[in-house]
Amino acid sequence: MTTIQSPQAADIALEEVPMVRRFEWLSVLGRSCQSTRGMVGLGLTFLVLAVAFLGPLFAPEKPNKVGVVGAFAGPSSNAIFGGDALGRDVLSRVLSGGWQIIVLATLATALGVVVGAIAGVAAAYLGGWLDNLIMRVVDVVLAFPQLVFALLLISVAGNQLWLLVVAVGTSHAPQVARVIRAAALDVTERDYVKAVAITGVSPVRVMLREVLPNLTTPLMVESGLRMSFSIIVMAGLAFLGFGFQPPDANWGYMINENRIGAAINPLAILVPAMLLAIFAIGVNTFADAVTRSALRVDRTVRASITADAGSPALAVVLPAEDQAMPSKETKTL
Amino acid sequence: DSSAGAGTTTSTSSPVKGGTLRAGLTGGGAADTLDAALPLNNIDFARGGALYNPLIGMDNDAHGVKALADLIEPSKDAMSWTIRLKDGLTFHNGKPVTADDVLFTLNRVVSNHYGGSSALTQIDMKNAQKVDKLTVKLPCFTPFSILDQALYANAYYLGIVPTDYDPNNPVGTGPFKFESFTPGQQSVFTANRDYWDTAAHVDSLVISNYTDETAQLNALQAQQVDLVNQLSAASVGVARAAGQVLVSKGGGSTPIVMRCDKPPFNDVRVRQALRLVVNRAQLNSVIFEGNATVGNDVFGLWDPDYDTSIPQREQDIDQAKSLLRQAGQSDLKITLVVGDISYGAVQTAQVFADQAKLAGVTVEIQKVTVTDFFGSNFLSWDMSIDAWYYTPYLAMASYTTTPGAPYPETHFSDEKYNSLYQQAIATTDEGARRELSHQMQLIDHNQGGYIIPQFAASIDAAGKSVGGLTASKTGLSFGNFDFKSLWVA
Amino acid sequence: MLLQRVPLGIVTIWIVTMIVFAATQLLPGNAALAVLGKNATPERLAALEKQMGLDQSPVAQYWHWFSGLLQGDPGRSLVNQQTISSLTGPQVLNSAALVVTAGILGTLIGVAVGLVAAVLRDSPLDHALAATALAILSLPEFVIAIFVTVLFSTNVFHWFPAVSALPPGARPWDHVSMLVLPTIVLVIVIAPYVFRMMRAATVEALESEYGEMAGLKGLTKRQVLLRHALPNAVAPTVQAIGLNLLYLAGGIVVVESVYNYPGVGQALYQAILNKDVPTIQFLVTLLAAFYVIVNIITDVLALMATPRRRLQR
Amino acid sequence: MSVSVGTTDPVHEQGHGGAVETGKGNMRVTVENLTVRIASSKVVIVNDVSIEVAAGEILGIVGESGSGKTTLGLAMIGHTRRGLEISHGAIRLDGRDLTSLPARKMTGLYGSAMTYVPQDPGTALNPARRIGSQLREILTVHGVSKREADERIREILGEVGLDGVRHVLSAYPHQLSGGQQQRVAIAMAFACRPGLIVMDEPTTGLDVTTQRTVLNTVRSLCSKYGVAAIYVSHDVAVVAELADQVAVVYAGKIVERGPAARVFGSPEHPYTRGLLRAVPSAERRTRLRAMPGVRPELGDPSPGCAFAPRCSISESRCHHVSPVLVAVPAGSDGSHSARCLVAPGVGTREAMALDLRVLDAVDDQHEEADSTVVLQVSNLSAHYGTKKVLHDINLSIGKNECLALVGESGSGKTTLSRCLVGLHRGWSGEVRLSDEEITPGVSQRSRDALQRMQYVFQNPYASLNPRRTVGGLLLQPLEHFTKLGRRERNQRVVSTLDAVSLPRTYLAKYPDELSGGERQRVAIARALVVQPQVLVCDEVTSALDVSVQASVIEMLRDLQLDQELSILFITHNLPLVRSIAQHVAVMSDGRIIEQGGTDSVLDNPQAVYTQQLMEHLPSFEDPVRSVGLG
Ligand SMILES: Nc1ncnc2c1ncn2[C@@H]1O[C@H](COP(=O)(O)OP(=O)(O)OP(=O)(O)O)[C@@H](O)[C@H]1O
Ligand SMILES: Nc1ncnc2c1ncn2[C@@H]1O[C@H](COP(=O)(O)OP(=O)(O)OP(=O)(O)O)[C@@H](O)[C@H]1O
Ligand SMILES: [Mg+2]
Ligand SMILES: [Mg+2]
Repeated sequence: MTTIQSPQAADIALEEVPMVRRFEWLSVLGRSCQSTRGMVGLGLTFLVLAVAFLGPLFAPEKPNKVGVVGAFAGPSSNAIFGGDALGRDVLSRVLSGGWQIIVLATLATALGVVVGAIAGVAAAYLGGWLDNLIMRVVDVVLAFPQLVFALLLISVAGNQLWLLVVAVGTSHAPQVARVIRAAALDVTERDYVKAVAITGVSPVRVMLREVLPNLTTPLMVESGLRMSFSIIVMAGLAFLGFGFQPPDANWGYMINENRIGAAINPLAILVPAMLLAIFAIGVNTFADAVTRSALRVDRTVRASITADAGSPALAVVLPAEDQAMPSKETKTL
Repeated sequence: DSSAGAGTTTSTSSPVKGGTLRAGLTGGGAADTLDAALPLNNIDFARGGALYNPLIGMDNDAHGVKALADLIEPSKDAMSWTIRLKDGLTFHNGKPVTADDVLFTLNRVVSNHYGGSSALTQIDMKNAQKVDKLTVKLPCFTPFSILDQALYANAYYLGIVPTDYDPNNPVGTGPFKFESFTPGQQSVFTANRDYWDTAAHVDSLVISNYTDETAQLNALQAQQVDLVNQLSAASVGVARAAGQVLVSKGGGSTPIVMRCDKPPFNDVRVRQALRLVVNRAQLNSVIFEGNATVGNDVFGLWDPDYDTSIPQREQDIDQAKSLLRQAGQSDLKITLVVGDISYGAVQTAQVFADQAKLAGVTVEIQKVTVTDFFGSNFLSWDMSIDAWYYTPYLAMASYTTTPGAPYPETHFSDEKYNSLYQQAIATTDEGARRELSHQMQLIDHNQGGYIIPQFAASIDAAGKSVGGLTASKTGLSFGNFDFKSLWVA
Repeated sequence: MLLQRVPLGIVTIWIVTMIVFAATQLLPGNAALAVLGKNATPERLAALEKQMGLDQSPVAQYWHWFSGLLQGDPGRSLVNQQTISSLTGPQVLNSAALVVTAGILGTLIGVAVGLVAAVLRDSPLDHALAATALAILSLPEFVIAIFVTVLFSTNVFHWFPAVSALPPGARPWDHVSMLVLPTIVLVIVIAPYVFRMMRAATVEALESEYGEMAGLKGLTKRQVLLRHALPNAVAPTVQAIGLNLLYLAGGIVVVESVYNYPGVGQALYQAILNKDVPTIQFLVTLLAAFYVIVNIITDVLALMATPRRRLQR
Repeated sequence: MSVSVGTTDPVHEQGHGGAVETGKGNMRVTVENLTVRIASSKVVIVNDVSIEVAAGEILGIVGESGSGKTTLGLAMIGHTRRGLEISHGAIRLDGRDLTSLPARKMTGLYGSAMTYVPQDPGTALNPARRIGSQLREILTVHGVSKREADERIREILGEVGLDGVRHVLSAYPHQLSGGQQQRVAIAMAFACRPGLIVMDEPTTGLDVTTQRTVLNTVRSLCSKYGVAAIYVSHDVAVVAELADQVAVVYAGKIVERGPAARVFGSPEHPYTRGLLRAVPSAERRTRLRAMPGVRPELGDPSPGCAFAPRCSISESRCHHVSPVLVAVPAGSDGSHSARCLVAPGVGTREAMALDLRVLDAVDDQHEEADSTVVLQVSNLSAHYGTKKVLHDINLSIGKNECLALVGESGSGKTTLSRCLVGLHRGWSGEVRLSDEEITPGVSQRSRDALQRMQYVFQNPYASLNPRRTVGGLLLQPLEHFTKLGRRERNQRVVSTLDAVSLPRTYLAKYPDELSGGERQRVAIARALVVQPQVLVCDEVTSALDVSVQASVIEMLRDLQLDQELSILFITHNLPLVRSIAQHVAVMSDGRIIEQGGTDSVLDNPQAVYTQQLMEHLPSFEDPVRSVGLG
């Protein structure tokens, strides 16, 4: 765009002029994959996903078949990761035990992020008593440490997998709500939101169409972090004996059931633990990369964000219970 | 005297006097108690064993051996029992042990419906009498010739306490005296120098609660404890490297319990099929590294009347399938409820589920917390895994499978069985009783609601400096929690 | 600020007590039954229920409990009938010792490493630290604990006790060696948060125009860091520390359980397992109060460190 | 002055004594062939610049946004922003080469021998520290004792006119106004009596009166202490008034330089001329002339003169041959030189004259525009909380009319516009749009009323949703306000885009792919697409540089003429008012103090305040324009 073309020069048939870029997100993804960061993140994520979802097809043994090798047998040619407490083949359990925790963690993360984002945006944009109400609810839920919250919910409501998702997801929601509210407070103060609001567009539409799309960055970062936390909390619950059921081969549960053998066959915990960690690292790194390439802001902002590898953490770690309230005008629009 | 053990005995040097013995045991929690009548778990048993003595207990061969009682004898018609205390016994506070204390103890248990009352269901405590200073007479409602069995099988609920017993400052006759106690954490005891039997080698005993096996093993490796109990077979290697391992071929078990009054288990063919599905050797080797004793779906392994002539049931998938087909349950789906109530329970469930697959049976495991397991559904789960310490056969039947039993978890009911039982407990003729017992066992073996794949071995470990370890067939750790016989070099 | 936050905090705690109470009422199974376990008989059940007040209406039970709580009497444990205050008092102290030690160490380490990474930003060391932090953030606490134990206690080095079962009555500082491993684990878990925050805040300050200006005023790198970057990194870091303390409130459940450490986390876990309703109620209320207080303190501190928010124009 | 660098340091002795005694050519700073580039991509930002400034002299650097002024200014004190590097060239301060000095030595020089006044003091002052400690710091780190520092600070605060402000020293930056912050930054820069000072747009955002004070201060401090000053700005008027020497920068290169009077008096480079032509005149109503096109992207590899694609007099060789700086007029002493192949040569006078002939006064045809009142504001009073900021405002705008609202910063101009468009509800009074009365809140207004009055925000960078394409941005209000079919909607979008002179290919672009001027056009297009009667424009050009400003203003003028639009035009730029508005209202302290036809108010101001405003305007009369008119 070195020169402004004259209107005549661009006298193309109307239909040919695209007004919106429909698959813009694809190009964002594409761009983020071009960065080393994006490639590493995506690579790690896909590696783990491949193990989790294709693994069951390649498992040499049934994951629950007992006595394949001796209890906590070390690695051998027919069981390269050795055996677990019941002599089951660790490799087969690893290959079969990924998809469940990944699906559950993803669902819990999605639940937490969606509920949290809705609450956060509504609180920020609508302000007033609703903001107060939402933030008080958030405070109350936050007052239960995440693990304790999930533990209580599960022991009250029963030990079922969908409840595990609900419990973990719900415990994420208030944290997401706080972060998103802080970010949304900033966005709702932007002129482009006001520009639409003063035309009388309904608040719900403004929130959905103007505010939310501009929260992709914190949402991506949050989703990545929440994904790690989902896995950590689910594994923690498994450790305490809640959530997953034996004999499910499940990375989170495997770490727990094999820890007696940590000194004899450490692979039985190391392998699933590492896969979970790699997955979390991959997802976070990729979220980070997407964030960077999705930033449609002017150069200076982009430069300052790129310069600081840790910056998204700021938004995430900070509860940002900023007293900065939207000004009265926006609240009452 | 409890040194007549038959299990593995570890190499020992000569006893050393003094020092502190530190035991790190699992299975306890905030509900821990020192009350002689209220023990709930293994670790309560350990503490009870230190503080109290029963009238009659078990030796390391799992045979009855008189403790405080000098005489324990039924009348000819088995309608009453006479129990006489040893002379010169005293409580920790110096007070002599009398017949009043015995009556007080038994009355306390029965009137409060405490655990030990299951041994005394046939005893008419209201009419129990003191005969003399050391002797009591216990009349029975119906003939009951196996009170001695019932008492020693329930010995841990029946420690004799004084008439002014205060559970918060417990006084007993045991080899150790109470020093301090924090539920869920730790209890400390000192040796009772005036013990009526061989006094303890060590000066004090500390029993700590451990949350899990990993912590126990870590502590053993780091020499923070001298004794740990209830290890899994997989830990033997680690434990051996850190000290000595004591394997006790116990008579306790983690049976699979089927409700015989509810479908699909009300069909005896289903019960038989599921028993045939079990590969007992594999269970033994996977869970106990071959240390357990293969079971034959009948209780009472060490009972002199245990019928070893019943052919051992082996895995037979074809037969199981055909039985299921006959019962119209070719693709049976069942839920097995299990809690971490004892080593082997959850493991048995997993291995069983894997084996059942061979016969086309889908076993879904529902793992619940210990509290939930013993919660409101206890005794009415359709299929579950319970845990029992070694109990002689007839006593076990009186607890579980006969009319009026306190733990009718199988809901098994068979008239012939019941009448055999009535005859058995009415006769004091041991030969006749054996015969009746054998017939009952055969019914259990063929039709009962229990699958008893094995009698668990219990694996304990001790630090290198511990001496005096003796295995016990009861399956309880350290030679029946016989802390007084251990020493620390 | 304080005037507004404190009452809000109190209301939060109060609502938490109601929720906890309602939730624990819903705990499946009868609490009395849960206590008696295999030894339950109908007669014993009824007696115990009466003793526990379970035959009263829920509102009456709540009021009874809440008024007791206000008078400093949280009631008695269901499972062993001892007063909750005498049971949990030492546990609260033990956990506090652990949390405070780990909090301070984790913060110091996080801050120091964060500063180093910020100064050396984009260096290989910086990247390595960032990756390590992310890796740690993705691992469950007990996995870290397992490997810390294998390394420092049971298999490689035999330096510290593997189990931190403080004897009852003992104070944590009487057995410092027992605190070492749980503290190391908690420090490893929380330091990355502080590190990331500190690094981000410092980099932001260094790269800000006032950071650049400070250099152009003739301040050395170190002076810029200490005088200009640090004051601006305080507020976000305080928030991160606050969050960490809050995290610790939940994280101790797992770590205490791994190390058999007699603290609040263990107690709460046990109480949940045992359905010891009064103990659950008390401990959760306690944690909520901790949350509210930490929250208020960090907010006030962060506010004090941010003149723009503290002083309106 | 005792400074840590030591008394033997020549820089400081000279700085201290104020004696203008420099080594080479009496110059305090000499920059030779300076090139700054982006370290990673090697893209050049400042290209081969050579320049000198003598003690006591002020060099003005002008150029449009993004031309590299700030980068050049910073490089002259040997500093580059993160990610940039000086790849080439020498910078000599009093004969000492800064590029070869070790970092430690440089640190010693910063803040004492040379200082910098940042572009935006609001972000350059540490928000967490008090003004006093930040001011004192620059002295104490260079070894000045506390007592002496305090004395110096008191003195310098007086010189920048902050002595009257209470508690300045104990205030935090956010507690000061923009003007006060800027003066603090200047005080800081002069505190150490440096030899060289670089000021980056130190008066943007100040009202004319404050600006005047600051400029006077700078002027007197420079001559008093013999400081060599570099003054970076895109405000041609200010530079013309302040600077001795001027360098015009385009795409990282100096395209013309020389004494201010010469460069502005007889500009040679077509870029300089374009710039000057875009500056509105305070005296005469003129059309503004924007330069066509936009500046080349950084790192544009095309050969030849960088300005050639936008140049009206370019020849084919301009696209191939890179011009060098040559003295103008040819063969003169070289104090005035330009980088153009065409202009300084023979025949350019003609080209220039041709170019100038199109300048004319705006036809005043619609001075007597339709008298129908479209927007009528009566007795409007507004308040923020309990603070009343607008008092009984009465205004009316006729059909087709442009009413300018001027006034000092904080007088309530923005508040009035926010009240009108519904962004602020705290007001009373009567506002009629055509025949409909307007309520404070948006939700109670009729869709029709909302549609008829549209608002254009000040900041083009903030008012467009970055997640919507231009097409999406224009469709959004159409979908909301109209029930047009898809085809008609698209038609309307395209014709509006045509009206603001943006090519249709822009429909699929995102705002961040547009320049500031283009964004403001899109923002205006968004307002126009629903065919409003009244457009409220609050400082719509203040974020833009003169050339872009000119294009936006001319576009508004055309729209006003073609589309029967009434405009409320809020600004503090009086020359702009002259150019676009038929009527003007002057606001002070929340009251309208004067109102009337533009020429009558500006030529013959009645209110004292208006008179002051006119007086303090930088006196800049574009010589090119006078030539053309004369
Ligand atoms: N650190 C940097 N990294 C990359 N590019 C940069 C950097 N700093 C500046 N630039 C680019 O260099 C060019 C010149 O920037 P500079 O700030 O010097 O312009 P300017 O003339 O001061 O503009 P303005 O009038 O807007 O302040 C711009 O295109 C900018 O995008
Ligand atoms: N949100 C607000 N809350 C309280 N006071 C405000 C608010 N916005 C503006 N003010 C005050 O109202 C007065 C008028 O402000 P306004 O922004 O309308 O001035 P302006 O004429 O537009 O100034 P400028 O030329 O600087 O844009 C000022 O004193 C300002 O401090
Ligand atoms: Mg600039
Ligand atoms: Mg304004």
